[in-house]
Amino acid sequence: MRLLKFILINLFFFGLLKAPGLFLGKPIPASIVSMYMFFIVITVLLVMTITDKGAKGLFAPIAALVEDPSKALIRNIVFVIVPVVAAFVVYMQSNDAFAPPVELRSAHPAPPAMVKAYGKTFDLATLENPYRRLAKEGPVAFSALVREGGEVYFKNCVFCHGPKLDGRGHYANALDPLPMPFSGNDTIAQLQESYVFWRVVKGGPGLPREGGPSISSMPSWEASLTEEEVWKVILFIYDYTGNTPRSWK
Amino acid sequence: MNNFLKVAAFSLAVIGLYTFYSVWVIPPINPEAPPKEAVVEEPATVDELVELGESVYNGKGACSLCHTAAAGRAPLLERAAVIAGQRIKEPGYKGNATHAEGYLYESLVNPSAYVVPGFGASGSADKVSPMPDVRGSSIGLNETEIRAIIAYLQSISGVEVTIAPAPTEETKAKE
Amino acid sequence: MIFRFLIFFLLLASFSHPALADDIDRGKVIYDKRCSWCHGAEGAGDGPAAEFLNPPPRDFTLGLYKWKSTPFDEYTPSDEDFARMIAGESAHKKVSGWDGMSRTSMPGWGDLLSKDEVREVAAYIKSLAGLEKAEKPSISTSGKVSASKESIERGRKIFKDACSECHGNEGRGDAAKKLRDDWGARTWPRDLTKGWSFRAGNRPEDIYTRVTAGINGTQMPSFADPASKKTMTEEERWDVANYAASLDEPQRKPKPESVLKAVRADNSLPSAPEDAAWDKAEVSNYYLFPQIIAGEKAYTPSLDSISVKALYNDREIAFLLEWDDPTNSMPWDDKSKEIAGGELFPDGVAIQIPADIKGNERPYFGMGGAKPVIIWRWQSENEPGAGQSVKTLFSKGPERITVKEEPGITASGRYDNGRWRVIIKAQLKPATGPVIEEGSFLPIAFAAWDGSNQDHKGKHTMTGWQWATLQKQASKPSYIWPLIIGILVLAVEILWLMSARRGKQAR
Amino acid sequence: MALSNKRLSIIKVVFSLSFFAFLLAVYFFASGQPVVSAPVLGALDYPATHGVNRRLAVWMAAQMHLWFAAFVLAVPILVLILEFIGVIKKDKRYDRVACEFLRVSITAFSLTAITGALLLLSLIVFYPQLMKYLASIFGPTALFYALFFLFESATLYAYYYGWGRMSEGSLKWVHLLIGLGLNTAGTGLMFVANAWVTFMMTPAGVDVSGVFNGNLWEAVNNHLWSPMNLHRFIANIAYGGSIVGAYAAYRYLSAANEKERAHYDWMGYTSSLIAIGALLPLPFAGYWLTAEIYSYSQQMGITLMGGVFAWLFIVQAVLIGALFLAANYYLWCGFGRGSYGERYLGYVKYIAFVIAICFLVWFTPHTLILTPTEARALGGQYHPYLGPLGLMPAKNTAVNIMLLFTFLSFLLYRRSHRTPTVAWAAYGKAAQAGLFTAAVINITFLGVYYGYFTNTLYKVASSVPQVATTLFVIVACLVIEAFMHRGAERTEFRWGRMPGRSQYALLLIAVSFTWLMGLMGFVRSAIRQHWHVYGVMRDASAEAFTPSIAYAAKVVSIGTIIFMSIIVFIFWLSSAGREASDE
Repeated sequence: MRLLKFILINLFFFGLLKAPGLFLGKPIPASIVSMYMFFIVITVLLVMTITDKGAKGLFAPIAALVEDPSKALIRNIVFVIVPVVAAFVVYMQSNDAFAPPVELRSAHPAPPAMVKAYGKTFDLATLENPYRRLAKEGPVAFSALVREGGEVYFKNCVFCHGPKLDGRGHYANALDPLPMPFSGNDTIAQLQESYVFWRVVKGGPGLPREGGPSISSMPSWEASLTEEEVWKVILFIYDYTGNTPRSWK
Repeated sequence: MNNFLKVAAFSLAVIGLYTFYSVWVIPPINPEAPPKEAVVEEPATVDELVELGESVYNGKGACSLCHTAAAGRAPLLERAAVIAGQRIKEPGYKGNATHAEGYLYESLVNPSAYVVPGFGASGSADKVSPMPDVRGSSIGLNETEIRAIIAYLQSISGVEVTIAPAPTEETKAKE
Repeated sequence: MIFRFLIFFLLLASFSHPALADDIDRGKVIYDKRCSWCHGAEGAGDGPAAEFLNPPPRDFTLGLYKWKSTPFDEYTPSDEDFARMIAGESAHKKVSGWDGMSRTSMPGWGDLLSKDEVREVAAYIKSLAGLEKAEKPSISTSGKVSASKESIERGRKIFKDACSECHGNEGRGDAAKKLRDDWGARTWPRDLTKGWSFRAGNRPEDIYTRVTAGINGTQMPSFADPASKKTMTEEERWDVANYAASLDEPQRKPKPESVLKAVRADNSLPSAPEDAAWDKAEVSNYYLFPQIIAGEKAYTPSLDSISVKALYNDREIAFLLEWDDPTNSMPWDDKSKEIAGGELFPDGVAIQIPADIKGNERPYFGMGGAKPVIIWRWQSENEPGAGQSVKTLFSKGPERITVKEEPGITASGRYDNGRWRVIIKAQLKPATGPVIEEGSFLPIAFAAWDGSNQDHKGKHTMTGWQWATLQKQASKPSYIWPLIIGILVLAVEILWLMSARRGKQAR
Repeated sequence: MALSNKRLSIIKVVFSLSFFAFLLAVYFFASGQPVVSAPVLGALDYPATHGVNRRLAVWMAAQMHLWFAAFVLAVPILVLILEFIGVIKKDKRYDRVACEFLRVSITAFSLTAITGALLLLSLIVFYPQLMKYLASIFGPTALFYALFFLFESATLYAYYYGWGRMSEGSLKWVHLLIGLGLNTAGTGLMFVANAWVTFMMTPAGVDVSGVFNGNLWEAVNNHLWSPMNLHRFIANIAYGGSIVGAYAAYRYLSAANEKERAHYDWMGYTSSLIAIGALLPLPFAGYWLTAEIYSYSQQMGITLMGGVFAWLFIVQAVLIGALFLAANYYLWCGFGRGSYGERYLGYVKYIAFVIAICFLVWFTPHTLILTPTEARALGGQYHPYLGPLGLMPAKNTAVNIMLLFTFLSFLLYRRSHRTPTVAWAAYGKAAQAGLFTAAVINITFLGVYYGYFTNTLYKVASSVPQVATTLFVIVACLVIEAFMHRGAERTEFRWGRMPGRSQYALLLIAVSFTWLMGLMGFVRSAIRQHWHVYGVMRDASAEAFTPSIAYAAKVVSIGTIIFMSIIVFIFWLSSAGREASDE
């Protein structure tokens, strides 16, 4: 019966991991579920085999299956089913050919040390938003700059990143992956302004390999926005979403 | 022996699992390849030649490592193309260039032809230049890149760029 | 007694809050932060984004609202309508297809604004045109006629008389009429086969409401208006609503992650779109978005989705591209010119694939870059008798395109009742471009041009990279591995059994 | 056994002396080099390898050398500790084990020298320009290296062969002193070698083009030198402990009688305790190392933590999680050694639950692998529930709680054979429980608060107070425990009453540790990317690419198997040698 308990406990956790996908529409990725389950099964196994008694109780039914002559019939059935199931699983895996290749795109890949744009070279380690200091020094001028940044945003970015800055603009659902949201505290809130500057100026084509440059629809804005406009629009996206840029200081 | 086999099998299984995890479970990401020399298209205009020269000067040629005020190990080149015309007339000049452009070419492939006082290799009394031949293995510039550098030097010195984008018969004869 | 008190308090509560000055002031603060970017500081629909949006943002100063549930003779939308328009789906989950103003730049604000805030904003924008509370109640849908075959059949007839003039014979919005709304913007009649693109839902109830109320400021009239030449009875309106709802082709709704599966054809590949061979292939639908990145930008697209099927044999692959286009753009034709209302270009469609296929890597989706792409581009007739054309382009970016000679590529298209159906055939081993292999994944992208909407060259609509694959007929390796694993597991079992037996004997 | 013990020793001495001579030769070769700038290399500056992958060859040689070196440095440290404990506790068992190990260490010592020579040779053959450049700067340190080596060889032999003769009275203390000298020399050796390695990562004392400014100390004491020294020192102790534990586990499994079983059980316990004890401070040394990398070059830091190698830390999390799970399992099984163990068995499932949860949080990646359908359902790369778990504060919190609960397992284990009898025992336990609960709450609060509710600026700020909390609670509980168990009622520890399963936990620890060392060695080297000396001297060879994690994992696995096989061989050799001399 310990074997049954073992299976039930694992099934319980499996159900727990599947629940968000089934009921809330926010699935836990299959890759994560399998990783989690692997360690859950092992942990449960460890806990149940601390004592000899426990280990024996757990494995007794399996051992009996092999050793007890009276269970020969069940054994034969099980011994046929298991290889068939294993083969079937492998078959399903290898024939899963119509799932397009899994794509991995690190959302915040490592930036280059230097960025060349606007005929200058920017050192990303020391680059700062030239207008940021105005937040304290001249709040009136600052909010005017934010407003100007907003105009830049609503003339260039709103189509994809959306009027709510949530990455759900008018044309967003034609894009894959969906445009990056700025709301929430896990995108621009995690980044320095210099990083955002690099992303805006160089766009998808400027991403390093692990950033999946081909999986981004973000254009390079270097040709269509001035340096000042880029800085202003960065001010705006932080201001509108109530985020503050990350700083290393 | 039975125990030994069990232990070995267990250890191999553990190593196998880690390998499986790292190779097949986590996503395969290939790190960026080392920066390769881009296949440069033959420059068609003088401007493209100068542009190529600038990128070689700062990049592949590594000229800017030494020829800066900060490093102080080699003369500054802001007026190199202007000074070149005077250099060939100086007594210390051992090369055989007859005009400024030729002098610049010579400085790149045979730096010891003229050593700017104070910039010689240590112990050589300014007779030997510490600079390598740019065609050598350590830098390895080709003729187009050398001409691009000369064009770039001419452009920053403010003199007329006399190098033609593609090697003309004249320049070929000189070489 | 208690009930009376309750009602009294409820009444008191309801009288105490509508359109209070406080509400308007608070609404203005929210409006300035959230809405003014598109709708303008003064509500005149002239914010910084206004000129780039399609459809343009509403001008509140006129007080004219397109999507309301109140009758044609009631100027003001109901409070409910305002809440819906502003808050979107999150506040009205029951209304299908409603996420903000569906397929426009207006999002649903229900997640950012509370119900009170939505009410305050509504109060403010009403105040911009001096609107009071609507006097007439919303259109009742209680007289619903069920969508029976008969009703739909009746609806079809009514539709032909009253609606096809604009919406086209098949309801694809393709009748040749040039429409403008009261604000001067070009409008296209709704394509009724794309239920998912309806602004305010595509249930018969939603359509009934639309037919009954009309769309203010546009040529879509109220068919309940006795002054109209085309007045319909309530039943007729239900019939036509049922019919319109039945036109929906939900299977054509784009699913962004769908893989284009090319199916192996036994014989030669079909040259006509009606060919039954196409039935074997599954259709994949993709959203089209306008090119707004570089060069001349397409801010007012008229195409929004494309459906693709593919077949292949040993040598060739054939694509069937279908998309709804309200106009057949014939640059020499006067009628076409009149509808276009501007310079007129031929229609077109294109398929883009990478010039080299290397694993998952793809070039930049907009005409490539450092990594080049191959584009097969079809164009409709430019002059009568000139014939349709197809070209192979090799592109390293929008400004670095060369035309390649590629005899293996053929294409032909046909326009019928608002729908283009184009077949493009290409070699699997082309002279220029990648070798397309069975079983591997091919990155693919599409583009479409509506010449009547002044689409030409870089001004067009397109998709991002999608995946296509040549579906293998039967593959041997898929049986080998399961077999090996099965046998291995069996072997382990038998070994185990044997060792257990031996252990027992030893004991 | 064909080789007698004596002849083996002679071979070893000859090996060591020739290695010493080799080092001296390198020194003289190097000291003659003029000071030059780092050359800009072309593909032709690398000699042809005739099909040998130079990168792989040097990698393997270096990795083998590092494993052996770690083993050779670690075992004498362990031996010295054991001998010292034995002297203090007047327990001969420790002495016996210590001596047994030193024997193993002596064979490994010559193998370290051989792999070292192999590494040096392969570097000179395959990367002559790099070695020339390094030698021009570090030439003088080769002399130190040679001297340390000579001293270490001498003390090692004196230590080993003097074991029997110097076992009594004051001579024992002299013997201990020799052991201390041996370890000092060994550690010194490692420090010198670390200077070369760390210079390649964070060069100091040279200008942008690599011209050496003449200050050798500056080059040696570069950014990473001190943290690397500390990190490797601690890791060596843990590593040595784990290898010895695995050895004991194997002997336990194949023990012939109760006495032997008890002996190896005790040995496995003692050494794995040392290993786990050393493992606890290791993350903090790692923090320091990473912080220094960031402070030297943010670019390098981001490459390490956020870029291509982000997944490597997920693999690392899996490995360390496995280590902790195994260590806990070993402790839980150990409840059976004491007669009171039964009463704590019920708690195990809760501890296991917490540790598993922490573990899962720790290896939740920041970038999720999503199928396109999943990506659409989620609307991007971010996951509403898993997203926050991928961030640093969540992982810090998880690690600290995992440490605390591992400590709890240890505490319960200690109580499985004794019951406190002091009057205030109940209050003591309550105080411990209170401390523990407060610590968990505090750590969670810090993680959640700093991680998600403050300015991003302070995100990493939570780690220091969290660590402080953990350490404080561990120390405080141990102090209370010590006082509480004065004069406690004890039952005897029944060594040898462990299930065979538990021994596999020790094996897993050793294997995981070896593998982990290989992996971390890879990443340390890989973040230099295509540089020989970061930012100064570029690698222009055909093999200059940065290997992917998958590639590295395969190399590390093969390396681990080879190394483990050699180790097994050494153990066999030393036991065979002993049997021969016993006869």
